[in-house]
Amino acid sequence: MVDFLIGLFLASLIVALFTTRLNGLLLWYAINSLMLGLLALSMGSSIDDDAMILSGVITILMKAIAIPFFLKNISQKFHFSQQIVPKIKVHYAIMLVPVILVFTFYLSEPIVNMIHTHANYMAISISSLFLALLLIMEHSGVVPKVIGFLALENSLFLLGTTATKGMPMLIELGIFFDLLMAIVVINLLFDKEEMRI
Amino acid sequence: MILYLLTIVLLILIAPILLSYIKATKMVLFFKRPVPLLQGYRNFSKLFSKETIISEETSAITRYAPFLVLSPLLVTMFFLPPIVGGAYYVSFVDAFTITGLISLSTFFLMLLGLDSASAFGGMGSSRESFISALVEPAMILTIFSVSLMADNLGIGQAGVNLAEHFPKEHMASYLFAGISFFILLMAENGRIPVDNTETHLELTMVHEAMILDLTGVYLAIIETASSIKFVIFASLFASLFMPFGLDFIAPIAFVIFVLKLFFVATLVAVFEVNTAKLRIFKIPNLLGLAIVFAFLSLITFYVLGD
Amino acid sequence: MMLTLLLTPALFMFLVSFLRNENAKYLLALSSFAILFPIVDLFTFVKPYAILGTYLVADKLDTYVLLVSSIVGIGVTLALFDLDKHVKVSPKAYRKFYRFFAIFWVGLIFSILSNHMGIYWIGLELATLSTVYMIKTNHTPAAHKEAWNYMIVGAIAVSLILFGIILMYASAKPILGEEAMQFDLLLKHAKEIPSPFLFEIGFAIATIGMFVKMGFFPMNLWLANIERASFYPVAALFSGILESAVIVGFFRFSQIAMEINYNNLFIFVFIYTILTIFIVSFLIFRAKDFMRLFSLSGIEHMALIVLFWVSGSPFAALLHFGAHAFLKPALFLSTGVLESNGKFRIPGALRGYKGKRGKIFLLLVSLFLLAIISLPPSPMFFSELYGFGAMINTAKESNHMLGMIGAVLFLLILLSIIFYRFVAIYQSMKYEGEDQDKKVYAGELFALIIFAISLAALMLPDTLHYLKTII
Amino acid sequence: MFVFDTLSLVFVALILLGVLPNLFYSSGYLPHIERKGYYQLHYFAFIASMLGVVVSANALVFLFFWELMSLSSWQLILTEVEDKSTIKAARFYFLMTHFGFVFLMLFFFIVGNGNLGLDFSAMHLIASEFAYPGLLFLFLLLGFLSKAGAVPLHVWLPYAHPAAPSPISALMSGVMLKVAIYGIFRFLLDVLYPWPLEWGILILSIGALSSLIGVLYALSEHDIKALLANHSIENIGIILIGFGMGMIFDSLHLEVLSTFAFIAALFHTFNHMSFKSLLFMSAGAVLHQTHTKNMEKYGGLIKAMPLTAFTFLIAAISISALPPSNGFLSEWMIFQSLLDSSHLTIISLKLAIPFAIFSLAMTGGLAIACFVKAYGITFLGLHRSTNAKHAKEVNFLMKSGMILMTAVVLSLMLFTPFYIQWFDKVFVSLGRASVYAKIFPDGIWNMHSIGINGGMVSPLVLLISLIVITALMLFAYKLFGVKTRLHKTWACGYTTSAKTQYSATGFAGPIRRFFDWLYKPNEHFHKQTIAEHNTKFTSAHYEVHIQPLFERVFYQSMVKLTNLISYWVYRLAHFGQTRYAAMIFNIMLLVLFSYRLFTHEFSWALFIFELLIMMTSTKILIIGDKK
Repeated sequence: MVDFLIGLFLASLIVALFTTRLNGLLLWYAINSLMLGLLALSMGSSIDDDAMILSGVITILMKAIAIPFFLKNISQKFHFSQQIVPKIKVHYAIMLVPVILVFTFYLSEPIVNMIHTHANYMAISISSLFLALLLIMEHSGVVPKVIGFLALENSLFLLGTTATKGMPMLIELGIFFDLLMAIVVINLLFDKEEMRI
Repeated sequence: MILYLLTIVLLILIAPILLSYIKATKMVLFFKRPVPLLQGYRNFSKLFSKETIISEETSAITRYAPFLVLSPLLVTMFFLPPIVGGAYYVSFVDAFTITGLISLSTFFLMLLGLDSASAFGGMGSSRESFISALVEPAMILTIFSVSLMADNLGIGQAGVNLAEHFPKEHMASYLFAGISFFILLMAENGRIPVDNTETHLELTMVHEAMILDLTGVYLAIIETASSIKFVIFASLFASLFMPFGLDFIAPIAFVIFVLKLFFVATLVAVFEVNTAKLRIFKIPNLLGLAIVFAFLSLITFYVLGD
Repeated sequence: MMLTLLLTPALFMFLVSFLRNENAKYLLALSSFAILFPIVDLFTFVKPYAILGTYLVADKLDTYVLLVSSIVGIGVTLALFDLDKHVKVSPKAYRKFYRFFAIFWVGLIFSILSNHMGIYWIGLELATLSTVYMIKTNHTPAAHKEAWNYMIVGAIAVSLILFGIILMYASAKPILGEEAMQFDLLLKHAKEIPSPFLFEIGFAIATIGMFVKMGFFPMNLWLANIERASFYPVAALFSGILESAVIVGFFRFSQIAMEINYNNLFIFVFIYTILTIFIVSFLIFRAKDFMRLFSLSGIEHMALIVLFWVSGSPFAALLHFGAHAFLKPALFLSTGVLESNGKFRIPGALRGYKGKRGKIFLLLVSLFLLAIISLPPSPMFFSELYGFGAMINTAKESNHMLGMIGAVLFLLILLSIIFYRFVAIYQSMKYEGEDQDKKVYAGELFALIIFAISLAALMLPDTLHYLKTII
Repeated sequence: MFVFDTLSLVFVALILLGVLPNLFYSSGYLPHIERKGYYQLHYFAFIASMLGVVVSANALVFLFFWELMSLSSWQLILTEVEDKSTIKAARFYFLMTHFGFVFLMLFFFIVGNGNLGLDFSAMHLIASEFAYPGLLFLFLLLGFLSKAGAVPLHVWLPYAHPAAPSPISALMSGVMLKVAIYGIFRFLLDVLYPWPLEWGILILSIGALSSLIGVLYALSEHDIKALLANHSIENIGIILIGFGMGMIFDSLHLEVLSTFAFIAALFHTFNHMSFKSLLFMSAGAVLHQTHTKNMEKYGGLIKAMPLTAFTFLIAAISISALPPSNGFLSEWMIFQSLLDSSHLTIISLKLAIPFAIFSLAMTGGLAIACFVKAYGITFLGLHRSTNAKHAKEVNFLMKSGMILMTAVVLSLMLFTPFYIQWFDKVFVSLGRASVYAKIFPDGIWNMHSIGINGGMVSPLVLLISLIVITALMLFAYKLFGVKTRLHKTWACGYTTSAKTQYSATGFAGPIRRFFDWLYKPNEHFHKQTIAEHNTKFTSAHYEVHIQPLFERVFYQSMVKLTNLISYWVYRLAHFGQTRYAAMIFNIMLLVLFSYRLFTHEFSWALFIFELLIMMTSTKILIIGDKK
């Protein structure tokens, strides 16, 4: 079940990379967050960790529902163009994604010998980190970049849940608080004018 | 001690005669009627009786420099090697000091040239500085080589040592040093390939250009200085490179020494007659030769010696 | 109790910033001064002093950093008084600035005092996000653009730090459990970590995040552009305070990493910083703008601090840190005056100061300029001597002695390029160009004087002794 | 913290001897300076820092004072900024001194194991254990010689010294350079002892080269202060020749000869301090009156400034190493130690040292030429500009400074035995045998060389005999009462004027032409010809400018290289300005890859693979497609 959810997580991220519509991107991000939340829920219930269940619930509520809606509102409010064309050509991207996956597994290979269980999860998290970075760099618009950043945050959570079986409760809450803060700041930055970087 | 002082006086007295002798020899060789040997004295007395004209543009330098040109040379006279065996000689002065004193004299001579604000004086000084700068290294290297052969750097002691112990085992080295020293003698005394004291043509003048503005006593002093300079070089050459005849009793030894001086003078005259004055920018070639010979002398001493 | 004391001024500032009163301005500044007192108080306690369980622990290192930061904060607020005389600032922007300044302080206090990787990160993120909006108080398109730039890149950098933290946590969790996030415990049990490679990967990722945030290679111009686009005090805040929060993290992480594998850590940091200084020195060689010049030189100094720290001379690193933290904001603040006749005018920037204020300003800025190229008696002179000394000592003990000495020589030559450029700029400021009248205001001057006094205090034997005992 | 052994005290004395007359001179010069407070502050800081350097006992204090010395002298150069050239000179000076500082710092770090508080005496052990002593020596050389101004690190001198106010030029050239010499003495004798033979040879060659190059460039200068600055290079070269010989003898275990050579070097250090300070002071007085450094604008100043002219003459005789001056004595000693090379057993070295003798002798000859030029053009003849015409003697304080310095020069000449005895103590304190008794075996009259067939000189006898003979002649001249008449200079029927005199450029002409291959002069020759005749012209203008070879080859190419790299870096940095995320991506990739590769397991194949991936990703993500 855990492996399945992680697979879906990665898949949704990769699909997001190739999306050319803003709403599509938001959707895939929502699915991505949902998978993360479900993962946390299932892992939390299997090892009976209340903190992880709580964080899974918050993830689903905040990342899978609230933030996509918020961003959608903003994009409608400021009339962002729906068309988002990746700067990196598709054939390069097709090459890059597998290369990143191979590389991260190569990177985490020595760890497998040291800790027995989670090496692969870690590799996946690192590769999703790279993919999120790829997402940021292939778009020039502000909203896709923000989504890329949020995807980055998701990959962090993936690492936190899978590799360490959940961080201390206080820290997780703190991270959520910071995320909230980030959203506020982003909202402030949008202020009036539509900007492109 | 008396012999020592006597030698100095005699050498000073002989100095003007030597220069006149060179001139006379050259004239004989050119099939001209030679000047009398005492011409030098005649010139001196004539200049001495004339009034001295000093240029308005000059400064204190002109008033003192002639004396300062002469006095280092006179001092040098006291430091020459003995010409009679057993006579007193100054042991506490080495060859460097002598080159230094000669340079000091030249230094004031060059300042003198610049003092009168005339173009000729400047030209002369400029050329003289060029020549003496190139003479310096050759001179010191030659001295070094000779001092090695004589086992002493003190010039008086070196003369004695060479007379007592002729450096047979270093003949090549000795010869090279001699050649080098002879070239230096020609260059330092303004003889023909380097300078020509007999013409007043601006293309060739060096020494004469510097003193062009001097008259009367000042000129006489400078002329004396140049004749003394010649005697210094000639007697150094005689003592260092013809170190024999010191063993005889004083009068004979002295006569032999004077003959040696006249021999050097003849050599110079013959050399002068057979060469042409070099262009100023060709002079380094000649002095370069002197430097090379000095080096060669040192190298052969080190390589062939011992 | 202590925590409340520490946070009260910031919270007060936050609340006051909503007042629309004219005099609120003074209240705000006052509250920012008030921050200093609890910190001084904290300074006198016996270390380590637990402020909040094992989460926030004040030890010598962090109180020192916090003290330096608070002095810088005071200087910055002083300079803020007269900012509107140089540039256009609305009262609303002032208030907003203070609002975020308060949040910034809270974040900063948490991150600097934390003994816990997670808390450290939360504080850092808070501080980062709050500065984003400070950039935007300058209402220009450039500032807006750079605010976004900062938002995205800063967020990425901070995320990388968290990523690294999680990896480190994961590596130590098998032996320490949930407490694997505490710095002191990690340091104590560093040798027992079952998978050092995992820790090192985590450290590398976190370090990249920190280095990116400090503007190291390849992000050199990123920070410079941001500081150019924002107001002078904000730039001063960036270089003087925010960077110190980042570097405290680096200090702590690298302490643990040194225990695990010193060699790897050293080579990694060494190469990274040399690369940074290489780029920075040649960028400085071409810099024609004060802000960019100072911010690039700030990057250079941060790189040096990092380098000194890992070369085993924490004293040099901390001294350099202190000097940098005082000097750089001072220069950023004085740039406001230097540029009062227009930007990009280096020749003659130090001319045309009349009156007593002008004279003092001139003297101080000249001294500061000469101090950042580490001429004696600047503290940087001594810190560089000690730092490079430690580096050479490390080199002598390593297997690649000649290579390392060569690298240090290369580094010093790069610093000489910077030196040359600063000398050239100083001379050009002072002796070229025309005399154009420039006004100096009391606020800025006081700020500069505070910085100058602090610098002098840094050189006191007692301070030096204190710095030596920190580690 | 501080050390007061004989070596330090000797240099303290040197500094004080150089500084005390300078204090008078400087206060006389003060009204001329606008920023008085600034000047005074840095002036005293400069003096204090020099004193601090020579008495400091550990690296931290040494470096502190050293850098303070650079800082204050740099600020002093900037006291009177009149044109851009001063700014440039100051900048260049500061860069060069910083350059030297870098190497000194490295040196101290290595010999102190990074502990800067270590005493110099404790460094010896660490230095002897260091695996690459050659490296230490190199650092030391670069550090001190860049300050001392030895070839090829001499380029800053002819720029910096002229730019500074005259008292400062005198201090910088006379005293500051000697502080660097102190460093060489101190650290070679104390820390890096003993040396291999090659080090001595290296120093000797640097010295020989510096002396020749210095004097050659001095000859081609017509800026009087730059001329003197170039002579400093020459004299530093001479000092280094002596020092190098000392090192050579020492490494061949000829200890007595080595001490003699070291004393010679030290003595020349003192002499150079005295006469170079005096020269700069006199030149400063001339400059003060004529407001120009260009020698072509001087002339005839001896009439208006007799005292200045006299002091300059004394110094010129001394620097030209003419007997019986102190300059002659020290150069004599150095010559003697060169001649002592005949004691060496290594034949190749024996054959090589004559080249040093040659260059030293050549230097002497050229120095005479140069000072005839400097003195003759400046003080003799007719004034060449209106400023020179209206020149007056300088004020009392400046005059007293010059007189005091003359006294120092004369004291070095008259009390040579005393000084040598003192210098001897320096080496006795370093554990060597005293050689004073060998230099002056029979009282103070005769000075002996130490070699087996070495020479001898008696300075006092020379001096007295010269004075007596000259006085006698003058007396005789007065006695005869020769009639004198004043008249115009005879110029072959033309009138003599300032324009018909020889110029400085013309004076050095023959030598310049001879060394054309070195100078590669930049000649400007304009003439207004009449009717296309080459030989007939109404006016002509001739100027020669010479850019030193080293500057051309070394420094300008360095500047070019730096510019090139900086341009490249600048472009690169601006290029990727907006692709921050991509850059982070790449740096992550690079770091993680390298970590994996280098710390875990290394293989070349993977390395190349990594390189390829990095290149591709940089190309795709950062550089992108060409447009």
